[in-house]
Amino acid sequence: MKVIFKRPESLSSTPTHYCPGCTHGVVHRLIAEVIDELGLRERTVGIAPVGCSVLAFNYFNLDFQQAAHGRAPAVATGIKRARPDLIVFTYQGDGDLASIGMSEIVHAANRGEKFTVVFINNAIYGMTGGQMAPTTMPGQVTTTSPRGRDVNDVGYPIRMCEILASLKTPGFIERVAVHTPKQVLNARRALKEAFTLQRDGICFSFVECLSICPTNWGLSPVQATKWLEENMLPYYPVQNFKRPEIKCGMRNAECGTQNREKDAD
Amino acid sequence: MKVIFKRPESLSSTPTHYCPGCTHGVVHRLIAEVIDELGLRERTVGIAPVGCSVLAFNYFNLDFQQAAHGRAPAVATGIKRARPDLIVFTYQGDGDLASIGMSEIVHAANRGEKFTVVFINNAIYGMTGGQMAPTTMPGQVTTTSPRGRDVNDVGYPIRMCEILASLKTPGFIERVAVHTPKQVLNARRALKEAFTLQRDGICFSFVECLSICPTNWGLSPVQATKWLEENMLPYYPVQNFKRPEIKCGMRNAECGTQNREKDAD
Amino acid sequence: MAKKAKVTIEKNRCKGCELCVHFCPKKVLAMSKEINDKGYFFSSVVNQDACIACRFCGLICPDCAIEIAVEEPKTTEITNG
Amino acid sequence: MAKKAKVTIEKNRCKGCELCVHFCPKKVLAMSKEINDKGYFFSSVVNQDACIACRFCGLICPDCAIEIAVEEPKTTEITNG
Amino acid sequence: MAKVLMKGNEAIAESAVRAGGLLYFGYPITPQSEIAEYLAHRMPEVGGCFLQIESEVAVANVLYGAAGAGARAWTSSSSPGISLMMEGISYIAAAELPCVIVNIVRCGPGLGGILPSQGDYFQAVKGGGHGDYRCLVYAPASVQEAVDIMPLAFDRADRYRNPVIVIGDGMIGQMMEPVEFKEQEFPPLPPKDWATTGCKGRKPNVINSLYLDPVIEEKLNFKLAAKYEEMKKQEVRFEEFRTNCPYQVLLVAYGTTARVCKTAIQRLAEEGIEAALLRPITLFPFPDEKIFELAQRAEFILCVEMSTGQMIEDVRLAVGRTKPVYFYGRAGGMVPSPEEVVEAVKKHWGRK
Amino acid sequence: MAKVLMKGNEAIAESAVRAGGLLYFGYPITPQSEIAEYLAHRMPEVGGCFLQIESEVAVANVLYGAAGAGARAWTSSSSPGISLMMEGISYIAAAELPCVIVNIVRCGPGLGGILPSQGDYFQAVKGGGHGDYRCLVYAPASVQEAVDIMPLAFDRADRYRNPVIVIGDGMIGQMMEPVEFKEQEFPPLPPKDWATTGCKGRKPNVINSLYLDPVIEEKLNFKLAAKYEEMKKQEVRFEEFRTNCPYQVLLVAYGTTARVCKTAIQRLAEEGIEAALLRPITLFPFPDEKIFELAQRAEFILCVEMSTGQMIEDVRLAVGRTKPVYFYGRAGGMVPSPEEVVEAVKKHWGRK
Amino acid sequence: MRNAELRTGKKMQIEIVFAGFGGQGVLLAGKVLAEVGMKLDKEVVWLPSYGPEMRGGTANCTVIISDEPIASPIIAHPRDTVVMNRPSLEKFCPTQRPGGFTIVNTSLINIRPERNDITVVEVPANEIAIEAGTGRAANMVMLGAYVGATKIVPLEEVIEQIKEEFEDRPKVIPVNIKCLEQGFKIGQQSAGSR
Amino acid sequence: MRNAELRTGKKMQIEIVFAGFGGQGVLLAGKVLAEVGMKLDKEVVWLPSYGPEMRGGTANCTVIISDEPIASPIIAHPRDTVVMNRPSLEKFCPTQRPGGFTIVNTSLINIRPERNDITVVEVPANEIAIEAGTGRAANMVMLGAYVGATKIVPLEEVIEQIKEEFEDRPKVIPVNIKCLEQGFKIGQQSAGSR
Ligand SMILES: Cc1ncc(C[n+]2csc(CCOP(=O)(O)OP(=O)(O)O)c2C)c(N)n1
Ligand SMILES: Cc1ncc(C[n+]2csc(CCOP(=O)(O)OP(=O)(O)O)c2C)c(N)n1
Ligand code: SF4
Ligand code: SF4
Ligand code: SF4
Ligand code: SF4
Ligand code: SF4
Ligand code: SF4
Ligand SMILES: [Mg+2]
Ligand SMILES: [Mg+2]
Repeated sequence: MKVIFKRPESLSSTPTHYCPGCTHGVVHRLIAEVIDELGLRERTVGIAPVGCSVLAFNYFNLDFQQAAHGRAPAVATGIKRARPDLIVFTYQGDGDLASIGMSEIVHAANRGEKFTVVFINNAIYGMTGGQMAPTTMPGQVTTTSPRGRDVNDVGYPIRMCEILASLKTPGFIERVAVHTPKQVLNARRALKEAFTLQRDGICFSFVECLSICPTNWGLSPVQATKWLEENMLPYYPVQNFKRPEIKCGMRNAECGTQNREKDAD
Repeated sequence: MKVIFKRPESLSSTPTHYCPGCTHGVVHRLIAEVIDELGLRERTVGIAPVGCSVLAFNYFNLDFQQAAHGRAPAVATGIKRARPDLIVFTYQGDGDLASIGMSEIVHAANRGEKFTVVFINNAIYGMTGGQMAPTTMPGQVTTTSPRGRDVNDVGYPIRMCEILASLKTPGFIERVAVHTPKQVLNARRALKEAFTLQRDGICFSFVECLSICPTNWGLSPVQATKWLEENMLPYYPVQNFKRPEIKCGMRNAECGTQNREKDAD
Repeated sequence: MAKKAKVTIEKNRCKGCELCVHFCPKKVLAMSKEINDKGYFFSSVVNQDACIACRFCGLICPDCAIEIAVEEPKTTEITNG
Repeated sequence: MAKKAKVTIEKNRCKGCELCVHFCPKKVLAMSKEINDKGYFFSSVVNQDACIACRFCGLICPDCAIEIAVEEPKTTEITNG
Repeated sequence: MAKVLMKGNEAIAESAVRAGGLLYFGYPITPQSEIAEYLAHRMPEVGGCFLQIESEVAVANVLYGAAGAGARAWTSSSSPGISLMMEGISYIAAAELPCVIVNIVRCGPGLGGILPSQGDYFQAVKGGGHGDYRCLVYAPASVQEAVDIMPLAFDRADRYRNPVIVIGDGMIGQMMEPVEFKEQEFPPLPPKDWATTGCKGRKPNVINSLYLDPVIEEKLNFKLAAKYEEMKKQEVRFEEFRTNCPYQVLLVAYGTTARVCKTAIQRLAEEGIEAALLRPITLFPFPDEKIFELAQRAEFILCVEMSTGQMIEDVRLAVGRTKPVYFYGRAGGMVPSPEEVVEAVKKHWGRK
Repeated sequence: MAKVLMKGNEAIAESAVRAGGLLYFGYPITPQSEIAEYLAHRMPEVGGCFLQIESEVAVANVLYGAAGAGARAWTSSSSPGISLMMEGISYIAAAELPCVIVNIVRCGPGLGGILPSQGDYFQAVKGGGHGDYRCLVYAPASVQEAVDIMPLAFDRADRYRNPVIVIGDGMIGQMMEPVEFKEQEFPPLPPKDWATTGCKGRKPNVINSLYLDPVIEEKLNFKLAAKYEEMKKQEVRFEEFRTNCPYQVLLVAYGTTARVCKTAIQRLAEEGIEAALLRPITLFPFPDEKIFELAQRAEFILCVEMSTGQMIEDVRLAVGRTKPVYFYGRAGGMVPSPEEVVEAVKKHWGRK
Repeated sequence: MRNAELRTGKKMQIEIVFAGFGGQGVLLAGKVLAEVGMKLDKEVVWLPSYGPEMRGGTANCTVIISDEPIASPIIAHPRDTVVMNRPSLEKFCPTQRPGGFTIVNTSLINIRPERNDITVVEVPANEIAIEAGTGRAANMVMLGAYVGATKIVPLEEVIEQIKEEFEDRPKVIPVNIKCLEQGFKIGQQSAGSR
Repeated sequence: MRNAELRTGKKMQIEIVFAGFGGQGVLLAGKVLAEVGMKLDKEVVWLPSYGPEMRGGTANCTVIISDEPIASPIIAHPRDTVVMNRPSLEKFCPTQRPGGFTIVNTSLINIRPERNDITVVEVPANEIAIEAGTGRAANMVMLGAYVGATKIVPLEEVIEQIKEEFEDRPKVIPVNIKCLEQGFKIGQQSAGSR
């Protein structure tokens, strides 16, 4: 028999500390698969955030740096400017990237730094025990919004893709979800496009992954996937917001639309 | 004879330290006129940035706080949350607001903090001697971009109005210019709308003023107004980007479109 | 679609999140009544023959506990998929 | 428009930026040949009668050095404008 | 009022609310997030303001604004978050604004760990920000003491127009102990006529720390220095333990570490070694005269910290070279046990 | 090579480039913006990288990334900007990454002023960030010395895998003095086999400062502490002035303040008062043993600073209570004149 | 007499670690015991594990009950443990001091401590709780068993405390008390049967 | 003999403040003097005013030329001043030590120092420069006048330095030298005529 699905090489065999059903694990695997497929493992450096995925360096079989809370894009800038030949990606939660790290992500994107950002939007601060994030949904109850997020007091959820897409500097900006197998396939395609664009030195790339946090949402993993579907998808449309002019499909048959079909079968 | 134009009461008589022709002085006067006209002087608190206008507290006849570089929106949040009855405005340069202060302005706007931001975009770091700002034009020579801003290395100029307009939280977002008398009149109208919306407790308001820095642009004031016209206006469209649903014109005859006509005569 | 497929679940990697069971279109998987070394009720294969090798279980498993094999190999392109 | 207008420039507030001169539609203003206490060549009124009280000079002056008066008063709305 | 079993973080929050600390701005961080979580639900009940801010950098500046507008504003965080406030705290001190900053210390440097530590002593006491400034620093050793200190912290902040830091390790924040909220009386405070509340009927007020004229800036620096000298005269607090009986060993420790030392002293007594403890309650101003005085009656001093040695510098400064000062420290979240302290004392005891 | 007249900031930049400091990241701030401006034009010539970053908070983390990738990265800023780097510097020290940080100090606290000051001594020397860490700190007294120190700073940063701070007041940065760039030789450095350069043919490298297991975190803390002890043994630098002849007064001062003291010592000699100077070149490690030794030959010590008194604590620590230690300080951008120092010495001279 | 074994010598101090999955209510069980201790005028400290450990889905807390002021709230070697899942048993049992008690939830733990210097009490907590009406009260079964085995505090006091804890959800009080008592019996017996 | 007045006693140290509007080239004039001093093996320091002062449009620098290592580069009381606009005269003249020189640009300054303990040299710098070909070289007229009045360094050295400064713009060299020499004459005369 031929194995058609197994742990990718860029993932270490260490079991994760994530809660049951936590989609951090899914996105980890997708990134590893893409790096394997593009043959980039030996020249890739990942950057772990401060958040539940702070220990990501234990789970990937890659060189890694652990960054201060929200500063991963600054760290990535340092690595990429020092060694443009390396493939660099940050892995950041929504508290990390959209709250404390707002300035770093906006400016890195605007400079067009040629690294890839994987943004895990689970609408909550997971690691610290379920406080409100900038991405928390209106009315959503968290430990710091016990009466539900009041948009009149703290405003509406921040949509990073929409903000970054408003910049003139070219880039690849897409939002995906990882709560169903079909969405996972689409997420994988987007991640592959992002890393391919980096490999070809074309532009900054950003993939937002709508994720679940069963523990802090107080739901079972299966319920959580439903909650995401019903509450997050309408507000956070899953779509591509921006692609560089230089159609990368032209330079590389693997990515772009052609690719989408391939992966879909 | 009847005096139809004179120094507003909200402006002190202290001569400014600004260079000849610097439009900081123009915007100072417009703000003071609007505050006088709305009768808000005795309950207004201004916030001076770090930048050439760091000494603004000497030039206004108002309570003032001087904020750390880029943090004026955070300071304003503190004042407004402590004393919602006060009228609060920040006065910030483009280095202050669009570079180091990116996180503070985006989050204050997203929370819908009910204060007014006056943003002076002169495409340069004036006070520190003409370094590149995030708003510096492509190819523009500054002391830290001696060969001209290279968009392939540091990206394109940041457009704050466009970024803030991408947020869902309601707000008033408009870009104006102050390099000709006609533009000055329009700027005054926008500022009045912004302060009126704050007075009525409706929303966050943001007015970007395209300004000149003859000293660091290396031009005479008159040449500088031409440079702004030719280089900045095409990239930084002068327009309103966002108005709150609640038409403030309804609640207050002085602001909104009607007003535009009034001031125009 | 694959004639014959084999799905293997690494019992002690499983955290019992039930996502694979939920998304399996063919009810090939079910949660066991016992617990594994981690103390979780783990997922197990209860209807191997029904499997169509759609990989949904593997795609959604957050803990890489699932491996899937088929009789006739597909193209490498899909291997890593 | 105002029949008669009077424009006064506070000599020692002027920094000689020439913006008022540049934007005056009626060539009412010109830069003087002497310098003021600050050492600037200041703006001065050279053709008062031509003034149409359009306020352009005042609006553009960064240093509030200009005051404008007219014979018949306008509505308060415009007074502060 | 009867005792209640309360978590340190929540007790601190409740005590602050009762002391009128009705404006709280913060950003979550272990091991103190319960402070924010408690206030998120409590502030609306008392008409106060709880607001989660986007970052600690911003928090410090929100405090600046609120304090400048005359409010009793405060925040809490833990080590890395406090580091991000350094510029802001320097501004607050320079503009002479009152506020309270609670630091539930975790171990560092860097991201470190979330377990208890006393590694932020220097930062709190010497001023981690730029320029000549000091914060008044309180270090409670129990949940009850933390509760008692909060009202004092707010009073002193207003009285001196200076930031006050309350520093506790992760245990103070996380553990539950029985506490009682006692009413505290303070002499009346001067009106905040310097606050920016709108210039109705007076000259404009300005909150500022920029002085381009060196003569004026120097005046400010000397004024601040004089204020800190005044604190040294008025605000020193400490606890003495067994100093009334004769002793050969003087232990110096603060916070929970001091609790460990007390048990150790009892054990030592059982073994015939007489030791006493001086526990600084204020880290700045530091009880240096008291320590010098007590040191003279001892054969040597042992400073015990959950760090690789920070407060020991101030102990050495106090003692001069008049007596040997030794150090015992654990780090990284390890808490010294009474046994270890006993051993450490014996080691040097052997020496003499 | 002939002497050239060069501005301190530009000379520092040029010297860093020659030392291989080819990655510079910074944010403008007076009085050191000329460093960035010089490099903006110079780096492309030498194939280096100059990049203006959005804030000092980001700068510290860009340094972390670049240093972690094995580069010789550095930055420069001034007081408030350095305060914003505190979290980042703590991370850099914890992850044991080499980098050089130049602080051209202006006066604080807060926004303060842009004139020269020595008010950031504590922040640089005690570690302004959270947790147990130290930076190696050099304090040049002239443009020439600043030029000579830059290559040394890069070498030591790599050797110890630790952040190195070069601290100078606004004058060092702004004034022009004649300088000469001399070649310096250093023993070979170990390869940076810990850097994240891609895991080709080896196990993955990880740059990290998080250790949830207290046992491991404590090991790191003790390892760092041992490194700092090693620095104390190996890296202490200072200049002695007139200590070879007998003296009754020992002056201690660093940076430009020490230059003022030298002139003062000459004046004092004219008036028959014999004084000597010890100028610390490294602020950490501090030349405490040397100061103790020299202090024993003096009747009293006078510490002169452009602050309200910071280094004096380390001087007191060194001298203990063996001799009186007095202080003379100016602040806010005021620079002590030789006359003032002479007067200050005479005042205490009278006392004895 | 067990107190003889105690670390603090003359005076008595007992440290207990309650551990299990998040959601099993170990923190609450520990808190109830601490509250009772306080009301009996003992010195008490309750210290939860905090931080990323929670991410494994496990939780635990240490309760200290003492006659004298409590020094370090962080206990390397507790006397007793109450373990509700296997990882907890594996993690904490080896750290116990000799002579302590270990309450094991046999419903979820298929191994036993490999020590003979501690008293092991086996409790099928989940079964009992489910029988009594709700699996969610298994923590009370464990608490009851611990109190029954150690007699550290009177059962009545614990019952009172449970009433207080669930004030706002009165209907769950009976089942929790029932579970507590069931556990108490088992604890009494197996401790007695030594 | 003037040196007798000097602050440092035996050895000679002279401090000069060059001040005027930004754009008048006072920083350059000072730098040229400092360069010459260096080449004559003197100790030299050049310190510009830095920071927001520039925002008023004014600029100034202090040049110190000394036989001994220079202590504080910040000078409260310079011996000499070269002032090119009125604000500069008002700001710096009062700070001078008695016995110093003050070079006044009469083209832009309509007042005179109210002191009789300093040597005042009046130079219509702008007129002379414009005559010579460009108003932008007024700073060289002032420098020349200063050197002529004080003899602090030989004229030839300054000329050499100017050639070096303008290496890359050779065609401006002659006019700058011309202005320097014109100023030098005036300086010589009025200093002599005392
Ligand atoms: C400077 C600083 N502030 C705060 C924290 C505490 N902290 C750790 S993780 C985190 C938020 C994590 O939330 P998110 O980024 O959404 O990641 P998730 O855990 O949800 O995956 C916070 C606030 C910190 N470690 N450092
Ligand atoms: C933390 C910090 N970083 C840097 C500076 C130095 N600085 C002062 S003003 C300024 C930029 C001013 O530019 P801008 O905001 O555009 O205002 P402008 O002067 O152009 O009006 C900078 C970088 C500072 N004071 N504080
Ligand atoms: S807390 Fe949420 S985000 Fe963190 S590991 Fe658990 S489920 Fe995942
Ligand atoms: S430098 Fe530019 S912004 Fe600053 S005062 Fe002068 S002209 Fe205005
Ligand atoms: S491969 Fe598809 S059918 Fe087979 S078990 Fe997995 S999900 Fe079910
Ligand atoms: S998805 Fe994975 S972890 Fe979840 S139940 Fe299935 S096998 Fe177990
Ligand atoms: S605009 Fe004002 S400052 Fe400028 S020249 Fe006219 S009067 Fe003078
Ligand atoms: S009011 Fe109009 S016309 Fe009159 S001087 Fe001013 S600009 Fe000229
Ligand atoms: Mg999150
Ligand atoms: Mg600007």
